[in-house]
Formats: sequence, C-alpha cells, structure tokens
Amino acid sequence: MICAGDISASIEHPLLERVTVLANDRVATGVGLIALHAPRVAARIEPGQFVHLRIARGSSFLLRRPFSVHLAGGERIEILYQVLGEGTRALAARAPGEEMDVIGPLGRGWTVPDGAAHALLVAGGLGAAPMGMLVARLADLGVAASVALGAPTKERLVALDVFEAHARRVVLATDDGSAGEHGFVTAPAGRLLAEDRPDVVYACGPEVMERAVARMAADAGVPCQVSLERLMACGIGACLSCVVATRSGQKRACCDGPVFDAKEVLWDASEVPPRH
Amino acid sequence: MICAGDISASIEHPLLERVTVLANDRVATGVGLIALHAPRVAARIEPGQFVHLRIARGSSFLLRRPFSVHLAGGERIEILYQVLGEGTRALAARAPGEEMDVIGPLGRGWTVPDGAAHALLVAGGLGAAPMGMLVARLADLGVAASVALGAPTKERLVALDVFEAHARRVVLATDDGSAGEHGFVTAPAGRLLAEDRPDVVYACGPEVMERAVARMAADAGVPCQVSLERLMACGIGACLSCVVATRSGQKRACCDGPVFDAKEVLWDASEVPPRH
Amino acid sequence: MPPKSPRDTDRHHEQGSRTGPDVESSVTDNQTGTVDLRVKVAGIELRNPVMSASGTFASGFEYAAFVEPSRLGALVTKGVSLEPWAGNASPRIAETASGMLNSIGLQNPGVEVFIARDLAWLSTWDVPVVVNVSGHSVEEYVAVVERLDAEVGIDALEVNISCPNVDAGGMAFGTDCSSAAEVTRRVRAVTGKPLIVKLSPNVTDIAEIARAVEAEGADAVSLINTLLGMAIDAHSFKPKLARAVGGLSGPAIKPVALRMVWQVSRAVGIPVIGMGGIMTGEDAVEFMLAGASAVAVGTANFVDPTATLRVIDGIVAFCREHGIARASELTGALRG
Amino acid sequence: MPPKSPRDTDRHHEQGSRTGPDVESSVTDNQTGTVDLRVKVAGIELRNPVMSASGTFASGFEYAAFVEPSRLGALVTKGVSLEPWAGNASPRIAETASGMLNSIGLQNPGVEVFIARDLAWLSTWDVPVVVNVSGHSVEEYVAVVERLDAEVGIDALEVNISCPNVDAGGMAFGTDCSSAAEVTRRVRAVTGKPLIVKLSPNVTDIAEIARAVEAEGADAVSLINTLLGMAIDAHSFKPKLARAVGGLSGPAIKPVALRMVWQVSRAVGIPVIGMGGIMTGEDAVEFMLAGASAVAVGTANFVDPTATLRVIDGIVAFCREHGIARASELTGALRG
Ligand SMILES: Cc1cc2nc3c(=O)[nH]c(=O)nc-3n(C[C@H](O)[C@H](O)[C@H](O)COP(=O)(O)OP(=O)(O)OC[C@H]3O[C@@H](n4cnc5c(N)ncnc54)[C@H](O)[C@@H]3O)c2cc1C
Ligand SMILES: Cc1cc2nc3c(=O)[nH]c(=O)nc-3n(C[C@H](O)[C@H](O)[C@H](O)COP(=O)(O)OP(=O)(O)OC[C@H]3O[C@@H](n4cnc5c(N)ncnc54)[C@H](O)[C@@H]3O)c2cc1C
Ligand SMILES: Cc1cc2nc3c(=O)[nH]c(=O)nc-3n(C[C@H](O)[C@H](O)[C@H](O)COP(=O)(O)O)c2cc1C
Ligand SMILES: Cc1cc2nc3c(=O)[nH]c(=O)nc-3n(C[C@H](O)[C@H](O)[C@H](O)COP(=O)(O)O)c2cc1C
Ligand code: FES
Ligand code: FES
Repeated sequence: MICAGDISASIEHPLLERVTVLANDRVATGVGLIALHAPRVAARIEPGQFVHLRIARGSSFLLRRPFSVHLAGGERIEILYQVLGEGTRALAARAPGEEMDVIGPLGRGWTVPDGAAHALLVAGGLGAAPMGMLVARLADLGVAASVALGAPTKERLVALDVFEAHARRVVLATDDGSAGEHGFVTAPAGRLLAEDRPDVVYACGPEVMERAVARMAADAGVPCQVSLERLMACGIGACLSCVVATRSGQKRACCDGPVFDAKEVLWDASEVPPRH
Repeated sequence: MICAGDISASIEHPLLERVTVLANDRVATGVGLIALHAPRVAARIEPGQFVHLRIARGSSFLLRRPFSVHLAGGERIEILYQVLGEGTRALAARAPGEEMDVIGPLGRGWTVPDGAAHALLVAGGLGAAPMGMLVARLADLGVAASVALGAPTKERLVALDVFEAHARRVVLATDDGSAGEHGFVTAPAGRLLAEDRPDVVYACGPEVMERAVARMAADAGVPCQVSLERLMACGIGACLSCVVATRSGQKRACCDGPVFDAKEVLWDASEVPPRH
Repeated sequence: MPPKSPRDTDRHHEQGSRTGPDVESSVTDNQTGTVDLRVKVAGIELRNPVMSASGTFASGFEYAAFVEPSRLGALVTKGVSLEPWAGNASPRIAETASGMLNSIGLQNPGVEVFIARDLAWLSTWDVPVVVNVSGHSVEEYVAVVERLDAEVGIDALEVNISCPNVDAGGMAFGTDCSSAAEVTRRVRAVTGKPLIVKLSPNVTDIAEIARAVEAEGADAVSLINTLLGMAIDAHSFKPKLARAVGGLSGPAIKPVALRMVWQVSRAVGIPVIGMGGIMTGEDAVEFMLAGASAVAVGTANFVDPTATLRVIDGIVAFCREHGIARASELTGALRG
Repeated sequence: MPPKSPRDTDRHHEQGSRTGPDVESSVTDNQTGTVDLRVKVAGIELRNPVMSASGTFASGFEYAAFVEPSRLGALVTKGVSLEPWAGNASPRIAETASGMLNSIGLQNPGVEVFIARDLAWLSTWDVPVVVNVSGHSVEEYVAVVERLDAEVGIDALEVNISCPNVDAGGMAFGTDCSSAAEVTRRVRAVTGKPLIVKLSPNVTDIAEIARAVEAEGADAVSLINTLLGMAIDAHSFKPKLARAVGGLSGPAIKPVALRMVWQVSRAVGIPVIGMGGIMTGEDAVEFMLAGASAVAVGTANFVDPTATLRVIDGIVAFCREHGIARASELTGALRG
C-alpha cells in the first residue's frame, strides 16, 4: 500500500481497472451483491482490502464510493452493499454488461497472527462484507473460526452461506429476535470469546459494536482487529479526509487502515459517519 | 397556451405527464427517433408545438430539454433528435420501458391560413423535426405541399419517408451533393417558391437559412412562418430566458412562439445558441 | 405616498371571499399527528414556509396549471422597476454543473403594467403577495416602493439590492454596507408594508450587510441571490452569455447559501428567508435548521413546475418522521 | 536565511539525471502539426500548463502509480506550516451537488518533516516543484518561506492566504487588501524564489486583492481557493462537517472560478493560475481563454487519479482541432 507515511517504503501500486458488471442481485432487504469482472484487482486483493468504485458518470454526485471486497476468485470480485444514498442507489441500478472503473486493491486488510489456531469473527450488519474473504482464508490456513453474526432482523442477515461454508460455528443474533438470539451481536460474541478462547478477534460493524468487542477482547487479553469506516475522497492516502486518531498519531483509514489493531484506536476521538 | 402576456386570456393548460419510452432508435447519423407513450399530450398536441423533456434525474445537468413533436398518433408521440451534448446523449441512452416526464403541449405551432391551397415547407437538417405533423396535417386539409429538405450529407437526411408520404413533391439538397442537389437547401427552396407559387411558406432550420427563406418569401409576397430555437429554462413563459426581438416587442419563444410570422422577427437582434 | 400604518398584514382575514390560512395550513395524519406548517415572517402569517423565489415564477400565472397560488406560503413576484426594462441581450442562460447562469437583467413591464395586469390577477387568489423591487438608483427604488405601497393587494415588499445582472444599481447596492443601509432607510421611510431586503452572496461578510439593513428597519432579510459567475464555450472562444457574466443558481450553490443563512441568522434578530438550490423538502428543512424562518424555491421550478408543492409535502413528511408538531420549530434547530 | 538571488528557476537544467522540459513538452501529429504546450509562469518554464492543485495531490507520492510527476507542468504540494498541524476533527468532507466540502484544516507534518521526506522524494523527479505555504500568523508565513527558500529543490512558493478551514490566519489574510498586501510584502522580503499568492473567492472584489498583492511583488496569483460552504444532515439535525463550515470545490464552483479568473487577469499584469472545478481539457481551455496562463486540477484527482493527464491530453486535442500551435496562445483569447 502506498502512503505518504511510507514515502520511502516499497510501493505496492493500486490499479485503476475498467471492470464489467457480471451480476447484480438483491440478496437481503436493502442489500445487493454485485459481481464484477476485474481480473487485475481480483488477482491481488487480500481479505479486508477494499476498492474505490466510480459508480456513475455525469451524475450530480462526484466522488467514488469505497467498498470492501466480499469475495474474490479467478477474475471476479464480489461486493456486498447496502443501499443507503444516491451512490448505492445508482449501484443497485447497474446492469450486467455495463462498465465502470475501480481503484484497488486498497488499504491494509486483516492479518492472521502467526500460530493462530482459533479466530472469532464478530460482524454486525454489513460488517459481514469484509469478512467473506477472511473466513475463507482462515479455512485455507486451517484456523478454526467462530462467527457471531448480527442484524436488525432476519431479512437483513447477510453472508450466512459464506460463514457456514467456512466457519466451525456460526451464532446469530437479531435485534428483534426474528432469527437466532434476541438482542445485539455483542452478547453471543462475549460468550464465544469466553468459551472458544480464540487467539484473535476480528470485528466489523457499527463503531459502537466494534468498540464493545474491542473492550471485551482487551479484557480477555486477546488481540483484536477492527475495520473502520471513514468518509473517503481519494482513497489512496493523499487528501487526509479519512483520519483515525490512534496512539501513534493520526492515521488514514484508506491506507494505514481500514483494519487497525483495536488497542491502537483512540475511540473517543474517532467519529462515525452520520447515519439515519 | 398560457403566457403572462395573455394573463387575462383564456388558458389552455400545459400538462405534466409521466411517459414511457416505447422505442428509441438511430435513424440517421447522429440522429435518433424516440417514441413515447404519452396519451394526454398526444391527444392535444398540434403541429409545431413542442414538449419540455426531463431526460434524466440525478444527473449533473438540471434543466429540461425542449423538443418538437415530430409525429403524434393515438397515445404516442415521436421526437426526432440530434445528439449534441449531455442531454441528448442521455436521451439516446434511454431504453424502452423506462419512464421520464414531459411538459406539453407547449408553444404556438404552425398555422394554416384560411383558403391556402399550396404550401412550401423548407427544412434544414433537424428543422424537419417540427414539420412531420405539419405535412400530415396539410395533407388532411387538402393543402398541396412542396418540400425542400436539406442536410449536410446523405446519411444525415431525416424524415424523408414522412414527407414523401404526405407531400406532393420533395426536393433534396445536400451540402456535399451526396443526395439530391449539391448545395444549400435555399436554392431549391427559391425555385419551388417561384415555380409552385405557394400561399404560405414554412421554414425551420439554422437561423441563417430561416432568414434567407424569409427574405425570399417576402420578396415573393408570400406569408412565411419560421420556428425559432432559443435556450429555454422554464418552457412555459415565466423565466424570460428565450426572448425573441420582434416588431411588436420582446416575445418569448416558448409561448409566444416558437413559430413566428417571419416578417415580425427582427433578425439582427436575435441570436442563435452557440453550436460547434 | 405617505407611510401607512398599521402594517397591512391582515388583509386575508378581511376578505370574505377567501378562506383563512388555517384551512390548508395543517395536515392531519392519525398515526403521527398533525403538522402545523404556519410560520410568521416580517409580520405576515404564511400558511407554510415555502415561497416562490423572485424571477423564477413570474407572477404565478404561468405556473397556475401546476401550482394553485393559494397553496404557497407566499408568492414572490419577478422584480419590478419604475419604467419597463428590456433586460439583457440573448443568450441569457447557460447550464453549468448542477446549476445554471442567468443574465435576464430584470426585464419587466414597469410598475404600472405590473399593477394593472399581474397584481389584478394575483388578487383573485388567496395568497400573501410579496413584490420584488428593482432599481437603477436609490430614487428608483423609492419611487417603486412608494407606488406599490398604495396597493392593498400587496403583503410585503422585497427590495432586491443583489441582482448581478444590471450595470447600474442592482448588486452594487448590496455589496457595500453603507449603500445597502441607505437604500433600506430610504424605502423604509415611504412604506409601512413589511420590508424584506434581499442580500447578495458576492460579498466578504454578508452578516455585516444584514446587520446594516436590520439597523435601518428591514423586517426580514432574504438570501441568497445568485453568485456572480461565467461560462465559456471553448469551441467558439466566447462567453456563453451575451453579457459574459450572470448569476449562478441551483443545487451547486446550496452549500454557500446554507452557510450564509447560518451566519446571518446568528447575526441578526429579524427573520431570515433562505434560498439557493432548494429542490426537495429535505433541502428546505436544512435551510430552516440553519436559521431560516421560511424558504424560497427558484431554479427547481424550471426542472419541475410542481417543485414548490413537493417541497411543502417533503417538509410535512420530515416533520412527521421526526415527530415535530410545528414546522416553525425547525428554525435554528441545528445542533452543535 | 537571507533572500537569495538570482531566482532559483533553472534547477532542471543543472541536474544531469533529468531530461530537459522540452523532451515531453510538445506532441507531434503529422496531420495537424505540433502543439507546443510550454508556458511560462512567474519565471518558471512549465512543460505544459497543468499543475496539481494544492492539498489534493499530497506531494505526488500517492499518485505516482497513476501519474508520473514529470508528466505535470508543475507539482504543487499540500500546504505546509512551521510546526506540525493536526487539522480539524472528523468528519472532514461532505459531498454536495457536483462538488464537495472539505475542512481538512491544513493537517501537515511541519516544514522540517516535509523537507526531509516529501521534498527528498520529489527531488528524484524532473518536475517543477511549487510548495504551498500556510500560516497562522504573518510571522509563521515568513518563517516557513524563509526555511523553504534555502532548499534548491523548490521552484516556486505558493502562499495560501485563502484557506477557509483554519480559525486563525488562513482566509482572514486573503479577504482584506491590507493584510493580503502585508503577508505578500513580508514573505517577498525573505525569498528570491518566484512567489505565487493564492487568493480567496470569499470576497466582494477579488481583483482589488490581486492588485494589492501584485503591488507587493507577487510574481503570479492563483485562484480560486474554495468557497466557504456548509452542509447539513437534516435527519441528525447536525452539520455534516465536524467544523460546521468547509471549503467548496469541484465543478459546482467552476462558473465562479472562471468569472474571477477573467476579472483578475484583466486587472493585473502578472500571470494568473486558474483553478476550480476543472475536470477536462476543455475546462482547462476555458480557464486559459478567460486569462489563465496555467491551470491546476484539484477535486478531479479524487474522481479520477489520472485526471491531470486527461486534462493535458484534452488541451492537446483542443489545440489540434482548432489549429493552435502553442497552448500559450489560448491565454486571454476570449472573444468579446
Ligand atoms: C473502507 C470501507 C469499506 C466499505 N465497505 C462497504 C461494503 O462492503 N458494503 C457496504 O455496503 N458499504 C461499505 N462501506 C460504506 C460505503 O462506502 C457507504 O455506504 C457508501 O459510500 C454510501 O454511499 P451512498 O452514496 O449510497 O450514501 P450517501 O450517504 O448518499 O453518501 C454521501 C457521501 O458519504 C459517504 N459515505 C456515506 N456513508 C459512508 C460510510 N459508512 N463509510 C464511508 N463513506 C460513507 C459516501 O461515500 C459519499 O461520499 C465501506 C466504507 C469504507 C470506508
Ligand atoms: C422549441 C424547440 C424545439 C426543438 N426541437 C428539437 C427537435 O425536435 N429535435 C432536436 O434535435 N432538437 C430540437 N431542439 C433543440 C434541442 O432542444 C437541443 O438540441 C437540445 O436541448 C440540446 O441539448 P444537449 O444537452 O444535448 O446539448 P447541450 O449543448 O449540452 O445543452 C446545453 C444547454 O443548451 C441548451 N441548448 C443547446 N442547444 C440548443 C438549441 N439548439 N435550442 C435550444 N436549446 C439548446 C440545452 O437545452 C441546455 O440547456 C429544439 C429547441 C427548441 C427551443
Ligand atoms: C432566471 C432567474 C431570474 C431571477 N430574477 C430575480 C429577480 O428578478 N429578483 C430577485 O431578487 N432575484 C431573482 N433571481 C434570484 C432568485 O430569486 C434566487 O435568489 C436564486 O435563484 C437562488 O435560488 P435558487 O437556487 O433556488 O434558484 C432570479 C433567478 C433566476 C434563476
Ligand atoms: C481536500 C482539499 C484540500 C485542500 N488543501 C489545500 C491546501 O492545503 N492549500 C491550498 O492552497 N489549497 C487547498 N485546497 C484548495 C485547492 O487547491 C483548490 O484551490 C480548490 O479545491 C479548487 O479547485 P478544484 O475545484 O479543482 O478542487 C484544497 C482543496 C481540497 C478539496
Ligand atoms: S481518503 Fe484521501 S487520505 Fe484517505
Ligand atoms: S423558457 Fe422561460 S420564458 Fe421561455
């Protein structure tokens, strides 16, 4: 990853690739899965990295949109996206055969500590998006994975098939109890942390959830990685719009992250993008 | 037509109609023909009137685009359009089944003088667009029509089929001589004016052409109507962006026109939108 | 014409043929309760906070097929001057990214024709009428205001000291505190009608201008007028507007307009009427949160002739969603 | 550091490892002839008129995968101050119609780190380097300029008196003639390098400020910096930026930028560097026709990291289409 912080480090260039939509389907309430033919990005993307997508030209919104790569294989990448504003609405309208362009792979993804035997993944809502490639990678590496997956309601649970295919154990929670446990995903996450004694915890979801998981992991003495969302203009480290306050100073989510060591993050200084 | 100038006159309201694309095909080099299901506008539109089309939402261009209705029948209207800028490019990309909205019918169209037996239509390029309904109407009324139709080159001649179906005589001219006469359409127009001795001349095309035809008609003592293009924001008479200088003061092309009596127009004061 | 007092603001209640503003001013929904849309600006009670922006709605006649004037909070007319003005040469508009430039140049038939034709028509509708006033000189502003002051069918005057499209007068008065103050003082002296001063965004410190006109007796300020801009057609090597420069409006300018409404509403005690790029009810709510008591919809009318109605509906929907009983509670409700 | 003279502008020709600017400066096409893209601004010869806009390109390192620095007319770096600045709280950006707001707040590691890290890296490329200078006070501007003046790898300094995103200093210096003049005079006294002053559009009369800095010895002016704006998230009742207000950039502001470039280039004798919403070669040509000698590309880099290159190609295509031999002929070529 190139970052001015690493101005003298060896550079792994991101690519600007013209891609074609292969499929674009609704997979849960308000959630779509878009598959792109992106051979060059697909060949290099690592779990937890993201792409910066130019969804439309000539639209009244200008900026790219950052999306984690959910799954990658062969010449294909897949993105799981929640429809929120004009960008994701336009994304949902893109049809197979249409072209767009992506910058990627971007950012630092998840790391698997040497010798880890057991991992806990905690995903809230679309927090499951950057964990698809991760759970598959863990399976490849022979690391046993437990997953705590939460959503507001049954119809909004995503990526269950991927987790079930690769994890040893998947526990569900919904805010309304329509699937799995009734309540927040932090409850089963805490239990799994105690029961399974993982060597590493990965968390992605609303920042309050990540923070709660980070605290539980810290209390249990288990290393924890979190993937943070920030508003991003350039996506490549140049504009400083995506800063995260850490113990080692201000970092850029787009290239120093989005995955950070949870104990590095100064949670109080960080801010979640407004959401309604 | 509603116009502040007629603030006390009886109002014929334009409609705001949600329409569906029925077909959208390329019919000549850089020219498309889009058919819209627009029952309410189709029922009321008169030859020479236009509609104000909202081509796209969420695009970086805001304003509607004015287009003459080329043909109308049943619940359908057809627009002949030249692809020039972002608006018409977006129009060319609209697919059957998609929706958009139109305001119409707008403006004052062509009038057929009482007792006219013979009419001359002079169309340069897309000037043929507002003449499709006209030539059909003339045929209905039993007025014999001669048409002088010009284009830069053969591949850009439009609406030939409509003119041939309804006119007594169609003479072609192309700037490069690839079809019909070599040269501007004003040459055959002048000949037809002398030979056929029409009771009325209708002209639409580049403003220089309209002006030349207007002068020939005036010299021959034949009444002449011209359809003028102006940049239009509102399209309904409110914003004063489309003014035309006439002998009876400043008029709005969108509602006092677009068709004007040629001898009313103060040509030197009027200005053509820039074109490249 | 001598100043009139008390101010002529309760005309609606006097006219038997009109329904009071309360009839349409609130929307009832059994599930989420009633939203009271009424707001008060410069002493006029509006049935909702949405006005037409001057110059984009003429006198409402052309829009009547789409928007019944009595649905509006107020109808603000195109600028009127003492004598007829021909306006600028064509082309007068140019499209820009998410916006447009205009250099209409205040073409209008003069105050007498306006009164005889437009005002006569407007009087048949139950809507507060705000007449926008133009002038090439302080004397002209005064003369127009004096003439309009005599008319009962007018609820307020909006003095446009911010038009970027005329050579003499217009914006020149709005970009300098002392001349803004002078115009206000002079027109204030000849009218008892509520006086709104329309401010130019083409200034270093708009709050300072707002304070100056407040001090001279303006009952409200409206902002923003258009930003001075230019568009060029590279291929013809020429400006797109015959006059070279014009006024930028539309969504492109919304961030500047919101910022200025926020600054001005914190600087003055009189109400602020906010405008600049409003397309939706949510846009209008943003202006109110920033401090506007009412809003005006301009360029959006060209895009959608029913835009004012959609904005009103959108405000209702927003209030319902957030359990807000009175739209007026939105004004200045921005949280730190 | 004492003022240096003669001005340090022929660095490129001294360094053997670099190719002279003429190598890539013209494009040959047998059918339509050669287009000479070279322009001269503030005494520096640029191989083409396209620069990066400060703060949108960092020091070029992050963009190197997409744009080889030596392809640019000049590389303008992010603003640098004497000590490290932390910048503003997050969120720091918000999207608006055809534009964006930023309130980065000049976060930078301070001039020493900049020299040791960024400038060292930049020196490996054959590109004129323009360093953008920030300050909270006149003294800080002077100290930074003094420090940078000592570095051979710098071709010009751009003094940013127009940043809307800092509380002290920044834009405050650029919205008033006398403080703009003072900053210019004071930094001029401590450097012999070409001096560009970057102007704020948030003023009543930008031409007046331009004349003031010209009188104090600026070699060029660059404009526009961002327009002060605001965005509100209605549903949370909060400004979208943590700092409430920020700077508006992108195509939305192009009409304002073009107008100001046109006004300023007619008011001063020094070259104008134009920017604000440039996305394409045609946009760049429009700025040159309006009077700019060179242009800078900012927000467009975020949309397309190769934007600067596309703009250069677009200028070439335009010149060919119109039979223009030298891009510099475009400057001020607008027809009445
Ligand atoms: C590294 C990273 C990875 C992401 N991965 C995914 C993913 O895999 N699936 C998914 O559904 N979403 C993901 N997001 C969030 C996604 O980028 C936003 O939901 C999306 O940009 C919203 O765009 P919009 O136009 O629909 O919303 P709007 O709210 O209209 O967007 C307005 C602006 O805010 C930005 N924005 C809005 N929400 C967010 C957000 N949460 N994070 C960052 N920027 C935001 C947009 O990019 C845009 O600039 C990711 C964000 C980041 C930073
Ligand atoms: C009453 C009327 C009827 C018309 N009928 C037809 C028709 O039947 N077929 C057809 O092909 N064209 C017609 N035109 C012209 C057509 O409106 C323009 O070609 C079209 O708006 C160009 O849009 P654009 O976005 O592709 O071009 P751009 O040049 O990108 O448009 C930029 C702006 O300029 C305006 N504009 C550009 N050219 C013209 C023009 N010649 N006249 C008016 N506005 C213009 C656009 O509406 C837009 O606001 C008509 C124009 C008028 C006024
Ligand atoms: C075509 C046009 C004409 C205008 N004429 C006037 C006018 O006569 N008087 C006035 O005060 N403002 C005039 N304005 C400014 C608008 O009232 C409004 O302040 C501005 O357009 C910003 O709002 P908007 O972005 O919603 O259009 C005009 C604007 C446009 C677009
Ligand atoms: C994220 C961001 C950061 C900026 N930082 C600086 C800066 O440090 N110094 C400066 O002079 N201008 C800065 N600017 C202003 C730009 O250089 C430029 O003047 C402005 O964005 C207009 O050009 P554009 O529309 O092409 O972006 C910044 C702009 C943006 C968008
Ligand atoms: S998004 Fe630009 S630095 Fe991270
Ligand atoms: S387009 Fe608005 S008056 Fe004609």
